[in-house]
Amino acid sequence: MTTLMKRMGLAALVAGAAAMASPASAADTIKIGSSLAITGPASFLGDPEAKTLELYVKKINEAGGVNGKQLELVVYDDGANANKARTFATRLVEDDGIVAMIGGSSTGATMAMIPVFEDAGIPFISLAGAVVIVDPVKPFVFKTPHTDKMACEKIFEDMKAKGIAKVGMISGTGGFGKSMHGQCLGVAGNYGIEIVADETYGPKDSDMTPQLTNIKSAPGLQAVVNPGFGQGPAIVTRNFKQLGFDVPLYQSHGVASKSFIELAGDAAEGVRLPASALLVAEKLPDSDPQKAVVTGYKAAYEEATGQPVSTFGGHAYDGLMMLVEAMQRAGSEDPQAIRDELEKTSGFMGTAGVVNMSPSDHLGLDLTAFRMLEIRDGDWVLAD
Amino acid sequence: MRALLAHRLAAPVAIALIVVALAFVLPSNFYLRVAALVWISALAVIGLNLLMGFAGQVSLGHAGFFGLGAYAVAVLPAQFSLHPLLALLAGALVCGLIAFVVGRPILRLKGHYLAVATLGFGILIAMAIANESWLTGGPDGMPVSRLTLFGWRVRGASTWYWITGALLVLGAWLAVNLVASPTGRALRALHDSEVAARVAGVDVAHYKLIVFVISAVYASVAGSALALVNGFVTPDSANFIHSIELVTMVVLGGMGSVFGSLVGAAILVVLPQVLTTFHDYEHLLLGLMMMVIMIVLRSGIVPSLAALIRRTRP
Amino acid sequence: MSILKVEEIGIAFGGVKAVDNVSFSVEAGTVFSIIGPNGAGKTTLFNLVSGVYRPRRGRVILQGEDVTGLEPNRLARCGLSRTFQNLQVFFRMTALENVMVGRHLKERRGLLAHLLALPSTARQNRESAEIARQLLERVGLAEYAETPASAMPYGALKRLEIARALAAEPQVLLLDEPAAGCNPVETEEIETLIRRIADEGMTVVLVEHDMKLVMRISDRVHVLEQGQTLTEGRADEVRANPKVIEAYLGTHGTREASLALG
Amino acid sequence: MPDFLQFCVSGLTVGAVYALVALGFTIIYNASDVVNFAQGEFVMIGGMTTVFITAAGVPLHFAIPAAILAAMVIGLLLHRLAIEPARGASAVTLIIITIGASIFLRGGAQIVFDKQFHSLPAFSGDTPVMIGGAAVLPQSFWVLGGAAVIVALLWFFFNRTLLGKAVLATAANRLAARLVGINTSFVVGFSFVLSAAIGAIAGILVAPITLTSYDIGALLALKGFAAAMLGGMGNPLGAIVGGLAVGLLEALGAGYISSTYKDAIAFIVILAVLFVLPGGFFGRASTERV
Repeated sequence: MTTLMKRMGLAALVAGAAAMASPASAADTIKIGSSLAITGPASFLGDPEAKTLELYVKKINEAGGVNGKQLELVVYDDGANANKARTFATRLVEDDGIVAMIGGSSTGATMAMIPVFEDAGIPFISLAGAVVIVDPVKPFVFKTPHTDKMACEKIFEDMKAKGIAKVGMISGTGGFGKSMHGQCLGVAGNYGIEIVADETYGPKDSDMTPQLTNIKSAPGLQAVVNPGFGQGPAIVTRNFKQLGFDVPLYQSHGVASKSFIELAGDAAEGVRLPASALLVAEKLPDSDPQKAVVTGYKAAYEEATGQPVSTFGGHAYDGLMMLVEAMQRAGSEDPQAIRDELEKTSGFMGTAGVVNMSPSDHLGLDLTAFRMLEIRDGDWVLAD
Repeated sequence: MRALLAHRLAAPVAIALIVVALAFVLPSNFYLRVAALVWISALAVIGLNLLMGFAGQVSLGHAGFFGLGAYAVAVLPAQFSLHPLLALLAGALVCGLIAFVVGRPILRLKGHYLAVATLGFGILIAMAIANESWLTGGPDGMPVSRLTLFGWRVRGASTWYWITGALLVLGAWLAVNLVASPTGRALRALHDSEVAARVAGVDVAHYKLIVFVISAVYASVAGSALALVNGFVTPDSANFIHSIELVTMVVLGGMGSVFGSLVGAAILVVLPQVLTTFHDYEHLLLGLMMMVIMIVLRSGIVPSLAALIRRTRP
Repeated sequence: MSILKVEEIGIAFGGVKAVDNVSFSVEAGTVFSIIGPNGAGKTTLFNLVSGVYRPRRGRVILQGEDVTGLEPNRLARCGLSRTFQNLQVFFRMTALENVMVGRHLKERRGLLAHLLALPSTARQNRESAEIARQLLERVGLAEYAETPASAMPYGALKRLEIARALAAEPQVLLLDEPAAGCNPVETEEIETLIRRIADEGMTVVLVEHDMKLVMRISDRVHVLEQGQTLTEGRADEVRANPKVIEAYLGTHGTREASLALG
Repeated sequence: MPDFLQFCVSGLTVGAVYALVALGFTIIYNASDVVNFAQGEFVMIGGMTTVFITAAGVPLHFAIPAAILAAMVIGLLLHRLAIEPARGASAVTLIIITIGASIFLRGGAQIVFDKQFHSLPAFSGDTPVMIGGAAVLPQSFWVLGGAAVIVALLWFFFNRTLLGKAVLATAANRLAARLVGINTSFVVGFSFVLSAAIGAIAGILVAPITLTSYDIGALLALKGFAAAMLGGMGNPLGAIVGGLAVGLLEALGAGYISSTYKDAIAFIVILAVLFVLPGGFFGRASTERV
């Protein structure tokens, strides 16, 4: 009864909003919303995410759509500003009448939008990193990227295997770096890692040699970790080489795009990082079950945009595909039904790894989804 | 008609009428939310306009006070289980005190030097908010507990529309009262000629400080309101870009015009929503419109249009 | 009894002594003029007396109290007010509001009452406006009451400054070239005004270039040259002093001075 | 000691860029009283245009002059289309126009170029030179040397050429300059072109070290403005000292006190300096003329 009324109300709302906004759209399309950091400090996340969504919605529609209906994508640019994101979330729910939401490039924007979708009962697949998005679990909120905590664990696991114990950290003070910094401090002890130097840099800083100079003089230093995204890690990597460190440098999954290697240049040689298989698509053995998905996405994205693939766009791909499969399984576009099916996602093969959702896990990835990569000769290779 | 427009209460009455009238026109919660954001920004802009437009003192750091107000209603209830309303008042008090303490040395500076000093001060606050994660949740922000009044949970776009609208009308009313009072005359006097104001007996440093404190309290209350509406705060509310936005709203709408504050806020809040249809060209158009408005209506929209009307219809 | 006394006052800007060791004393209820060629330091002396500049040496004594280096707003409390050679009008306010600002020290100031527009504030505003209106009438500007100062003619602004200064009900009024740039009719109006002010018992200290005006209304005249006192005396004494005629009045001035005497 | 040297090299390199931005602020401010917040956009245009022209296959030594020229044209357009039509408007109005211009230029750059970060190859390789234990990139010498050459050329221009003297005269007294026959509108336009060129050169020199993207301008404008005020607005020497001081403060602050609050340290020092010297290092204390 209540769902029926909700549905009717929603249908009325969709119809009303659609009539007001664009006369072309009708009830035979499925509206999917998105608010991404297409510009601003996190645009290197939002830009490929938006391009991926647009590309694949087009592909899906050309292939006949979902449940016999065409998808309609509504994308807004929140510039990673939480207040703007919140407004767009309201607009998507109230005016655009979407049935599901993908995006929120940054954790701050995602957290600000969550109440809107929880209140409206619309499934929300976030593309942001921090673990707080799905921990504790919220009924309508899901996310596709690996958490920063998993990245820390993967890095420390690799260090432990190499007998590294004394580690210096240099973290960005943006949301990503700050959050991962905290997670890494939290789990370091589990791997017998001691943080012997702890420095930070601002999101727009252009020189990190002072911080790295301090790290270099930390006694017994065996490795350096750099949680952060954007141009910061590229500059850290260059400064790292400039100062002539003789220990390994670990980056995070926040630099998992080809542009990092281009920006860091020679200095990127030997840098290790945890990332999804997407970056080494061609190098995967044919037996790898993920190979088909990642090579397919990579080829499609690079052909359509002319830009090298990044894992960030991959997260948007995973979110969209999971959503489409959930709608197909549900056989309807009812938000509640989509949510229920999303939660039942099992064995989904995405660019980030195999996803197995459950009522207590709205991420569904485990550590095996991460591969440890190393940069050699200007390209990613599997480290193990 | 002209006498009506010149009346002291013209601006708050007009604002009140707009708030009431729009409530019947706006078609959905989204529009109500955008309107509430306009009311909140306009409140902060009225405060800043008292400082900039009436007293002639620039502040490029007002988002700092806005952010402190926002974080007051986030942090105080979370850490000390203070009621959000008390937290709002505490935030306003703290902002007033901080403004009082830093205002004295800062306001001795003039013009661009004052601008850079307030800029630095605002950046210090923004940095503290972004970096002290143990208290503020860091760059990713923190949730704000829902406002409860006498057991009733305040929620829903239309409720917030009315609450923020009422706050704005109150703010506008207080502002026009102040402007028309002996204090307001002293402020406007020191804007035009500090030395003449001093000769007339105006303690210029004291009055600059008073208006700085008042404008800080306006910003703080507006920040608290935004945090309560959103149920979530991030350091964006305190950063430099937001300070610049507030100043731009003051100048676009018109320095020294209370009603202009609403117009300036409305333009910068609504325009990005309209421009979303232009996707990649959004920022290009925003910058272009700012330039064109300022070139054509160089005293700000409201004062320039008012002058135009006076000239054409004597 | 001397109401204003200046003792050995001096200031220098970048090594140049703008005012050096100047002393004078003004009797209550008189008109005291300071004259001298351009750049003699007249306005600087005014700025020192009115607290706009802080003197490097010397003292200013107002009604028996040492007020040297006090801020202008403190001096205003002590009963000193002034006008400016370069207009310092509040251009964004109406003529009436300009004069109301002059009432500042006489107004009740409670911030809360002002914010809430309590009846006391409304009463205060009415009272100040009433007095300001009378003052505007007195200086002949009643018609401009609601006009923004930016739209008023130059001569009117000069008188507006006087009205604003009078609003503070000072004991000592410093007028810095009140007739500069005014036409003969306006000058005469200002002269009448100054006379009436002095007749009411207010002390007027005047800096003025119009010799006719100075000679006609001054009780005493103090002559400055290059920052230093040249002489001081009654108007007729000063006019007759050959040093003054030579150093300041010059050939051109002699004719003016004699014309002024009639 | 090597640490200290390393911090100083870092601070001076970044500071040289702040100094050049501050110099651009100063030149325009002196000629027109306009505080041009689009100054940072010139730095961006210089770097990004060079990146995209070289990416199109043009050799660096052709790309650089072309990028500088592009910035100069945009500087001229900014003056002719946005500043000149608003002549006589209040200082605040003009500032908002330049802020609008910076948003416009940034919005244009994200369409003309892209939203990615880019780098230029270092002019003389990436192998650090060791000086007293500090590792210095050859590009740092380019930045510092480039800044020094610009300053020397500007000194020559202002003191030895007729046009330079006309600019100085306009800065000193616009009305008087107009009365002696100087076309002040041309001088103001010229100051925009000159500032644009300086900004663009800074953007090109530093791109191999700090990378560049469409939105680096706002931060540079902020730091450059603070540097100009620290030195004393309107004083070219002050701009350079202020810029280098802000750069050094950030680097030494990050090295010795707290990397998290290094920007805060720079601003605290600026505030402290202004409380003691309300006109910055070289600003004249203004006496009221009444």
